[in-house]
Amino acid sequence: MTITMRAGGEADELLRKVETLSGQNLAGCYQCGTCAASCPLRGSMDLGPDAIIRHLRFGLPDVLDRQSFWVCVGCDGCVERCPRDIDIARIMGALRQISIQENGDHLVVAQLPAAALRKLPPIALVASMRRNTG
Amino acid sequence: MTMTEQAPMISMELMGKHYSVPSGLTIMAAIEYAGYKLVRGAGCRGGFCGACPTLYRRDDSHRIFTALACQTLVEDGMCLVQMPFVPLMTKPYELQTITPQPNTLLQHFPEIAGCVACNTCTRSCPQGLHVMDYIQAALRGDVERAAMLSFDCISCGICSSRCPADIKHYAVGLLARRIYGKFGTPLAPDLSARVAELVAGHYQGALDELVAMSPAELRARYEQRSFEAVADGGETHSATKSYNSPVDPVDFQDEIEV
Amino acid sequence: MELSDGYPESMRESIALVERTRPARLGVTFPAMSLDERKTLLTQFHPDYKADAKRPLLFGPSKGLLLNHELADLFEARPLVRANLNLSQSQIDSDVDLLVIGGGGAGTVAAIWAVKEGLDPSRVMIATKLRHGDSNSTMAQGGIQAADRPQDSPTHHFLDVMGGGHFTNRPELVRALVEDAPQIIQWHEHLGVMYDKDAQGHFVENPGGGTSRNRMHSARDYTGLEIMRVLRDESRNLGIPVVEFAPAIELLCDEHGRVAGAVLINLETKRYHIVRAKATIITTGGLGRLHMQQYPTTNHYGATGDGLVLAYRVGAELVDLDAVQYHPTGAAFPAQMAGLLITEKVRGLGAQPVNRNGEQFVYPLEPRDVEASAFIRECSERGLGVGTDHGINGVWLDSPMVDLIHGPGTIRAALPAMFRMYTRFGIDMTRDPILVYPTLHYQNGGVATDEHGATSVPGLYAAGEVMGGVHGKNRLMGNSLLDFNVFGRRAGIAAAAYAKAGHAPGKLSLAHVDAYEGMLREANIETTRTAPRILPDYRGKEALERYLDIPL
Amino acid sequence: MQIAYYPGCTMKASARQHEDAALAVLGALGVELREMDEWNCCGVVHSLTSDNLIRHMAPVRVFARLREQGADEVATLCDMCFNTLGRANLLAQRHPEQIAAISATSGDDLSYDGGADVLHLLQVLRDRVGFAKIRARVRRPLRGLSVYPYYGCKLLRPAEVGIDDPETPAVLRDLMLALGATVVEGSLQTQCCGAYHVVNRDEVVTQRVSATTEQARAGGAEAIVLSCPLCHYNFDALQPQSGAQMPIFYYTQLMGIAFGLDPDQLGLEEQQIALLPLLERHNLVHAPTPGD
Repeated sequence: MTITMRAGGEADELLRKVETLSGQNLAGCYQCGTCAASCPLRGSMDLGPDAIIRHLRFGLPDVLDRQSFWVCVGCDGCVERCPRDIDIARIMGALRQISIQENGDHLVVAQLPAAALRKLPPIALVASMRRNTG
Repeated sequence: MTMTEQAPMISMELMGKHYSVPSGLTIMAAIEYAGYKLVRGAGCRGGFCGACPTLYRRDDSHRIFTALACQTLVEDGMCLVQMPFVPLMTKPYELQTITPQPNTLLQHFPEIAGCVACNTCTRSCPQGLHVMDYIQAALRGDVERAAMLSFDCISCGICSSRCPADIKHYAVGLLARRIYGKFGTPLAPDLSARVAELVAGHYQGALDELVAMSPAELRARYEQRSFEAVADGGETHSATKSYNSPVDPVDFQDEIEV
Repeated sequence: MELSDGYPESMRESIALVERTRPARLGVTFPAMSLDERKTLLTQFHPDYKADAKRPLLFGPSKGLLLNHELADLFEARPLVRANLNLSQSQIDSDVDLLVIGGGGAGTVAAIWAVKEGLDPSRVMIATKLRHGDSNSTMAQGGIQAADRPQDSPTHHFLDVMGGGHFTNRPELVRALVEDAPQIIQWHEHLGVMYDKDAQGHFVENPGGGTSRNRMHSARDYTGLEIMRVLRDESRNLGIPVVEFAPAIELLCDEHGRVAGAVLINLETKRYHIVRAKATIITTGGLGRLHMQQYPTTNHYGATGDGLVLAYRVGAELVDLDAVQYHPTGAAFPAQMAGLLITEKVRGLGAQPVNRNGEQFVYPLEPRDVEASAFIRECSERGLGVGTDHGINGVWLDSPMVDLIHGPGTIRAALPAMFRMYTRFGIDMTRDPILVYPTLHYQNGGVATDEHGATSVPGLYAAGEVMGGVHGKNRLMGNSLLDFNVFGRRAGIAAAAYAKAGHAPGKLSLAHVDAYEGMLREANIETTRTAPRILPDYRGKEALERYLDIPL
Repeated sequence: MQIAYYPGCTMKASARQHEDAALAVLGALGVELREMDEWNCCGVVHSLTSDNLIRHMAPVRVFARLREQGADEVATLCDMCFNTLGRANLLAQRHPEQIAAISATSGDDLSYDGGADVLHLLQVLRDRVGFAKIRARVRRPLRGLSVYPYYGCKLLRPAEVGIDDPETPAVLRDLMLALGATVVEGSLQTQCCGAYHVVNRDEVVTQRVSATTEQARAGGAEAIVLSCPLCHYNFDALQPQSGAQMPIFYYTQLMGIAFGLDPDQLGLEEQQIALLPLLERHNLVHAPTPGD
């Protein structure tokens, strides 16, 4: 017996987009939670990485309104440990990109305080712009 | 000019309309030949002011080409438009209050962190400058290199209009040069000495005397002048010693081959 | 036309002669002329002395001044606005302390110093015809003079300036010029202008035509561009408002005859804009685009002498406008470059002018009018010029000598703008000489002022190329960048003081426009010409033949 | 030994002390890093989505320039650069068609086959120089100094790019042992520091920094030693917000101390949290005498 749990319409569209952009098959996830347990930034996320996958697969609403994929910096801790070899960082990357395409930049560079800019390592700013702006 | 009257006619497409113009004209002269009275799009007419940035296509390439209308010959089949200007807004700064740090340029222009190294700016620069390299130098705080590489910039803004990261290259280069000019080179020692002399009124008497002289007296003085180059037996100040020479001269080879 | 490395075969033959004589010419310079020889040459060959090229000004405070016909036309022309323009309080668009007309070097310097002198930047306005900085200032390549080395002094500089101007200069203006020069360079250093320096900070200083000391400070051959873009940046950072594409078409006076602002015109909407100002500075630059005696010009597109006619209409005096400077080295080939400036720095670095046979015929660094006259003589009377197929003759400037004297790479490093420009047209000036002929370059004279830029009319100041007197009948290289800085600063300071002294304008008036029309009538000048000219017209005659002026 | 060197932007900005110390230490070991003539920022992070090719242009251009300049391997000090370049290498090896597309779009020749080796300086030290040689060069062993090696992410993950075992790395530990230091280890050594969130979400970073320094302190460490300039900035600049003041060393600085190099070459004063008091306590640098 096969049970297909897929949402139709917009949510299905989002899932397909995420899968295309990330190159990952979300159906492969068996929800063991290793990613969430490994994530050093889980405490700052509003939904664990496993739950993000679940919400996407079930077509639950408002995934793009979550903060989790902005919090993920792609440290690859979960990726190393995923027993299903899913590159969760790429899923988060895909969500960031979709959000930026739909809603614009997540970081307004012109509003960063001058005092911080005076000291920051260039790599911090470059990385932040690459992850948060289109 | 007689040459243009004899020159074979070619076809150019200006803002969507075809015009037949003599070959051998600059793009600017061709636009005027076609009947346009330029208000925007012309300035010094000699390649120094950046008022005439032009975008064009050719049928042998998929790319957009860029040029200064006053410095580029019109070509048969060229499809072109002039850009009035590229909007620029920068936050005001006071150079006097800046203390140069590695992040000074990044602080004033954080958007340079968005450079993806696509090099579109460099390819679009009508001066042939290595624009991307000077933005990269700015990103890592190398003010001297940013200043040297951007020195020949005429602020036409083409780079900025083409940049996917919306960088204001010419403004970055300008600040780099001002910081380098003010802080990166030693103050001229003779100059401050001379200014001090002037402030102390050292030359008042001699100048009073000269101002009061009749033309005949002045002529006599003038004829008696000694000449430095002769007196010193040649050049003492050679341009090759210049501190401010381009570290990486523009690669003109491409332009020569075209 | 078959070209070999940029030149046709006919010119290649002459280039071969230049190459042949080059080794023997290295280190051997043609002797300089005496003052008497200069005078003879000038009267015979300089365009200013051409018999039928001029006519006297028939009216006004400088009546009798001999002007080239093209310039005389500008004064013998009707104003663009009528005296009955509504100037009531409600019609005033901008009310400022200081209006600066012209956004080139002089205007920008004046505005900056007016603010430094205490004017509120928002109460200053720069109105300019094209974009802020589009000006001859930006195009100046070679350098800026200042006597700042121990072996030099302001007195040497003074003598050089006076001699260059044939002792017709106003000495008190020359004194201001040479005395302020070192401080101007120091101010630039403070602003971050990137002058060429050696590792210890000494400026690289070269000789220029007519200078007895090496005092030419430069920034590669983009000296004017470098200074202008720094000044523009400084003025923007100070928050000084600039209105672009808005030239002044008439000055305004008040009922006391003081200048009190101007009528500007938005070049795109053609809507006029009335500015009331306590003080007004004219910094409109020069007049090359009037193409005196049909000469090509080095000048920028807006150099149509507007400020001269505006100032004359309110009664300001003019001086030395009978003399116009033809720069000896305008490009003569290729046709697309005709008239463009070849900086004097090329000669300063050792390139010799030579004729068709590769022979020297003049000291390379005579004052500009003398040098230009010698070129004209070589091409006309002596018939030793090099012909081109677009009808212009020229003499060679043996540019490859620069690298031979100073080492390979000098041209690229010290003259990148020149090198770039020739490269664009297929000529390598490090290998081949370049062809030059005099080109209309500078106004020399202009509106008469005192050493603080004040004209004879209260409330009106002038600075930069539009102002006259400092250069007499001939300006030396490197004194125009200096001039606009020195007198821009002085005029800015003086005008700010005037504005602060509470000269609030009374009722605005254009009565002087009526008076001017009256003078035209009295002089029996009937014309449909209008002035200021604003922009020259280069539209093709084929297009103009079918031009219909229809309402849209 | 001579190796082409790609510094990356931050070595010229906030991490100059790391570069200074590295060059000094390598000089002592007879290794010369030759900085590339012209280079651009690598892009710092690997682009994670399939359709965003322009973001790969920066690292690919670095490789194209490296090849133009006649080199086949390149060393870097920065963990971010190392990781980004390494992952771009994998992309070039596995997806030559994407490199071809990048090259065609750029209008420049950016053809690159993924064949250049990217070396982290720690690899050079471990695999080329050898820790035995480093131990032999020590003049002033870091005896009694207890350090907590912090790896972060980019040195280790993904495993195909990393220089050590992603779960139980040893390179910093072994290096510190070679210098004579005492090593304290803990579970947070390989966890992310919060990275670029320092730009606009610094509470995330502060939380990570505070947890890690606390673990180090609890284990008896007096200092943290690390490699990545972004980690360094985060630990050094944001630690005080959590009330801690544990000194943060680049491993190159500790090598320089142990080699007995002039402390002035090691940029010891360029941190927010002072390093000298700890070194003085262990007699590893000469304490300035009063009136000096």
